[in-house]
Amino acid sequence: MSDCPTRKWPSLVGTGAAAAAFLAIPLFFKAIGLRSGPYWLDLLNTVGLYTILALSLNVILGHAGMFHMGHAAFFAVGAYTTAILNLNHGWTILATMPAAFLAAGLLAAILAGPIIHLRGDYLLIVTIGIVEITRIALSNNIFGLTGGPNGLVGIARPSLFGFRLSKPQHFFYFIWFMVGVTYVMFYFLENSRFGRALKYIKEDTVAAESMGVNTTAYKLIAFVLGAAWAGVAGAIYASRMRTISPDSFTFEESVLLFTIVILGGSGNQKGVMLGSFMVIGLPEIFRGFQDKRLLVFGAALVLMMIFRPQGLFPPTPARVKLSDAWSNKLVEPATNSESDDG
Amino acid sequence: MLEFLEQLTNGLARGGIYALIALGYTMVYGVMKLINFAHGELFALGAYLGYCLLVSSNLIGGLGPVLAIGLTIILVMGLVALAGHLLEKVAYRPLRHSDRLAAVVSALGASIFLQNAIMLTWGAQYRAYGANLLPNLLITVGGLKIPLIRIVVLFSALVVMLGLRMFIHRTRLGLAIRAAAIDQKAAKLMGVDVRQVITVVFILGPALGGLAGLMVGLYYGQITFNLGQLYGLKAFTAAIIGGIGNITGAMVGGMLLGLIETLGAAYISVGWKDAFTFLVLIMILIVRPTGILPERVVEKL
Amino acid sequence: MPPTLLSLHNVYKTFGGLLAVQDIGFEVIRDTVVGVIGPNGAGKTTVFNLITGSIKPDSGKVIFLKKPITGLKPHSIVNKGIARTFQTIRLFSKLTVLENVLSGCHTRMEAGLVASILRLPSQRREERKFIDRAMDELEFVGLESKWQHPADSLAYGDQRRLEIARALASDPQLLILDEPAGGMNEQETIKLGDLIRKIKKRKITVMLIEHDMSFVMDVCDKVVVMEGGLKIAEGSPMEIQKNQRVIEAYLGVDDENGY
Amino acid sequence: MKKLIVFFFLVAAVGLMSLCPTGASAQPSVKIGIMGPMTGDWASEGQDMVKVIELLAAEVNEAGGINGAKVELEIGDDQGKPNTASLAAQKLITAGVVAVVGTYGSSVTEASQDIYDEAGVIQIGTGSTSVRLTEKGLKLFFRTCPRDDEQGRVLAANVKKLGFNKVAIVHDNTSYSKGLADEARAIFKADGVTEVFYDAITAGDQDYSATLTKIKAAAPDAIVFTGYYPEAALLLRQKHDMDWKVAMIGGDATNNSDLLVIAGQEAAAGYYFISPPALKQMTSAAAAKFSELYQSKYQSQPSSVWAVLAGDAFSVIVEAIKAVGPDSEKMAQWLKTDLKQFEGLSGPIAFNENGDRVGEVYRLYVVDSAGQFVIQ
Repeated sequence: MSDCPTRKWPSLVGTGAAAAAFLAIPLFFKAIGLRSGPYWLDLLNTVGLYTILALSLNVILGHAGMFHMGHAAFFAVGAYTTAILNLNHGWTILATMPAAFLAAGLLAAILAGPIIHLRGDYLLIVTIGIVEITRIALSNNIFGLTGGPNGLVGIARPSLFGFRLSKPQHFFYFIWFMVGVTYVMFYFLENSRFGRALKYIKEDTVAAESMGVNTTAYKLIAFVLGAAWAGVAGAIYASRMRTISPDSFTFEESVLLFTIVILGGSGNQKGVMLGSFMVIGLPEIFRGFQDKRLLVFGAALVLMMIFRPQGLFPPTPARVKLSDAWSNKLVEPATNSESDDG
Repeated sequence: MLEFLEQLTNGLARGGIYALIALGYTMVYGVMKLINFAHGELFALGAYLGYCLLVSSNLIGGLGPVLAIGLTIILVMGLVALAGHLLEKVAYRPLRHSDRLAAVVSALGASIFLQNAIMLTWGAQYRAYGANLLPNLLITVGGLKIPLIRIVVLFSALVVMLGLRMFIHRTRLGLAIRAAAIDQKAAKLMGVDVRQVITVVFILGPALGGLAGLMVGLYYGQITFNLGQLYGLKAFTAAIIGGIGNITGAMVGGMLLGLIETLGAAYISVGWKDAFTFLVLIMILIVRPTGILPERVVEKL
Repeated sequence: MPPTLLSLHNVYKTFGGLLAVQDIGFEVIRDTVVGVIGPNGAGKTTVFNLITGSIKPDSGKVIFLKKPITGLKPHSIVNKGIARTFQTIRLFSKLTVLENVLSGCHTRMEAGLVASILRLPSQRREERKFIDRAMDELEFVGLESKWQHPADSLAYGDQRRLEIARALASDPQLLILDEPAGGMNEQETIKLGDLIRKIKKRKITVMLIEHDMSFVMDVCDKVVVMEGGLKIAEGSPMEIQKNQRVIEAYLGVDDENGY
Repeated sequence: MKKLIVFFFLVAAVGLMSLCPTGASAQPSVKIGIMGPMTGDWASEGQDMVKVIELLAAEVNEAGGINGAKVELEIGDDQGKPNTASLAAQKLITAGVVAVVGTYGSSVTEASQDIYDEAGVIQIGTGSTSVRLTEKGLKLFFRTCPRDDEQGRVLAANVKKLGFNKVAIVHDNTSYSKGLADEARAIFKADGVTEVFYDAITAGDQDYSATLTKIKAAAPDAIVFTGYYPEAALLLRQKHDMDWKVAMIGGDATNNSDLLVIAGQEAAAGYYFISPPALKQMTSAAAAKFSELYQSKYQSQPSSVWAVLAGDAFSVIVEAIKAVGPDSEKMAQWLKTDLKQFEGLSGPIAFNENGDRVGEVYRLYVVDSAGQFVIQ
């Protein structure tokens, strides 16, 4: 691992090049005059949105190891916050995003307090309960604000400095910019004191507590943070779809997100991104199967788990850079057999 | 008062069905610590197999009602048990030593697969058992009119559950199941064939689920391919309320859920009743984090 | 600087009606090594769990640095300066050796959520500082070259020493070791004794449970003997070896080791 | 890890290629899209839509196509979910469809309307009865189904005509059902019909005995149920099981022959509902012929009226292309001004300026003791 610093640069260049190539996709579609371009961009936008959601769930499920199958509830709260503020109070979409963040986070903070100590599967069913209660509340037009089963219509599209996002390629850049922000944010988080504390909790809660980690507080903060970020995704979703209704925020939606995180490799952000491509993208590509595509999807999930139970990309050991003093100290007497793993 | 008593019988019949399905979740969970998300689909499969035998092949016409229903019960339970066994072999056995979450996703995948397989086999539209399959009798007890079938459903559920309890507590195999549920490794050391226990559990649970499916078909007369999803979630909730891994807990949880739902609908709000159900679930878990009758787990420090 | 670091006063604890610990009281003097011995089921680990906050006493007091710590959560007790290891190894087995030690640093670090997400300069400085600190602890126990191995790939004795390094990283004034020599061979036990003396030199007080009598007599300055939840003797190793009640208690069980 | 990435890109590449045009076919063709729920909870509706339209398209093609061009169908699966609607819509648009038939659910249609409008594609809703869909001033949107307010009016009028003065209103909290219930509710209030119960049941629940017991205590003259046939049938059956003889009246989503099978003849007898006629009940010669054709091909009847309305949507699209060519602006204009009394399967079809179908389509039915749906 002493060659870590030298290896880091090419990988950074590679990542940059890949990102640039990805961002050039709309231009490429335009250049070759692909008629189905908007469809593919729309699909990529959907994948991007689910990536944001899945990355936020990953903080809770992948990093902290809490079995949370109700993420759609916070997604919904974000979407409805944006819709209500935009429709009833004329807020711009960008202005509603922090509100969506806060609303989803606040709900999570209220709900999580009493349930955060529940063990694995009990937490799972409670979070399912939360998503069901949320959906029923939205359907029953709670506070007279949510429009009941019809949902809310006519939400504005986001404007950036007077430019109104309306076409799939506009949303492509907006959504994938947000994916980038999410990725970097949670990457920093993962490799910090906070992120490590979550890892310890996931590995062994009792030992983590005995090492000085306030496990209850950290679980709570992770839960609230993930939920609040799902609220931001909800704001983006509302402005992209322009109409939202309770059927978009069901238990199945939560299951899908859960699947993405585990399939990708819980805790590994790259894996989670690939997971979104697989879970959201592949069924679209398999549209040729028509009504059999969900059958194929179900079977694929089972097979994937049998052959890669750790997910597509299992969590990798943390990248830690030692100080120069320590690197030099270790290199001098180093035996070669120890420097080639990692 | 009369209305309340009537609602009570409504709730108990409903609860009986939840309890029957919950038993499958709880047995599998007890031994394997796995939520078998596909259990709801096995239940739906039971409903469809019953439809196949009773309606499509018109067994009643050929054999008369008693014999036909008896035969159907046996066939449905047997076939669903077989399906459960295959499911375990294909989707769960390879994952027994992997991360628990992998098994959960595999279970979700199996559930999606089975639900769509049912849709593709029998079609997406509703299937009707028909109302005239069983005679419609009313029993009148002091002004209270109760359909006979409701009582039949409740009692058969109770009989099956008591039978299962006896089996678990009075037989050697039952003892082995309980031992494996407490600690698989220790049970193995004590000479319990854990693999056999798992096989048995994956035969018994689905068989009961299949029976519940058949009962739903006969009781309500109408089935659809996503039946398993709707009932599965409720029954799973019931198992958790009762304390998952505990046979009696599943019975208690199922009955309780049936009552909560019915009384919630009757005296609070029909539209909010499911929200109410989950609210009660959450409150129970806040007070008793492992359900009403928890499995015995010694958390080691 | 008070000479008394930790003291227990009339501590009681029952588990489901069974008295696990009754009326326990003793003092731990700064910069000493205190051994707690006794047959299995004597309540030794329970005493440790009561000190570290994993369980709460039914009555009685635990005083650390003149302040009561009874009923505090384990994480705040670590923060006050008591670190521990476990009877059965409880490392974060899938994480690297260095990450394990960093878990000990957690309580001495300050970076919060926002600083972490934004990777502020202060957060980066702190990371660098504590990575160095963690490496120092690894060097202290002799595991620095294995810093990036997964913890579960280490040999048994190394895992024990890693647990100690992890506890030391939290800057404790009191280090509590639950059967540190358990499962070690003679060679490893000797190295462990050296390590404990080195820890003592760092002005860290040590409490340990051990069944290996010669080890206890070798490293400890003071020994507390428990049986059936009661303290039956307390004193220097020499005194304990001569104590009649202790000899009786130990003759009742196997002399060599408790199991 | 590398292998996986390669695998993923391979799959993506194959997918991409499959959607790219694979060379021009010899014959000119016109593409018409069908957007509907092919999977998911409403899959039977979507699958029936395709069955009906495929039969009709085969007829058109056998007769030489539209002005010599063959009709090609493109299917977009919206899964009955608003989230997937935009993807299904984009897929159809990029496949180059001129017009789209569908979809079933109002909220799903809503999620796709803007996309079609921006792409300049005609959309004809087939089961989306929500009022506001045609109130937005979209020029290219039409529907062959009636609107909820129309149905609400007819429903309320019939309740009054049948002499029910105290009603219990039950819906199932879907967009359609609640819309209809609220529409009727407002008219009841104005007309002096007393409402003794108003609440939502959950579709798929199967057990409504608790709700029925509760309603019974409120003693209404009639239950007005605005949901779908599976729940209507269970309500009828469980009401019968309770030995409670109260009238019940429902909306068009209960016009389904399975209602009888599930509820049983005895329990269903006396049930009223209002609906556009189902295929078998339609009076035109074309409908009778088509019903036979459908029967011989699929050994069944379309299970609801919506699939037939989808067939009509397809037919008017074909007519419009025949008249003015595959130009959406011109077609829309033609449909609004020049299409008069076109003989569809469900009767004469014409559209108003909003794109709504004009003309009375609802009939009041009652289930007789022999299990027949009889027009009153």
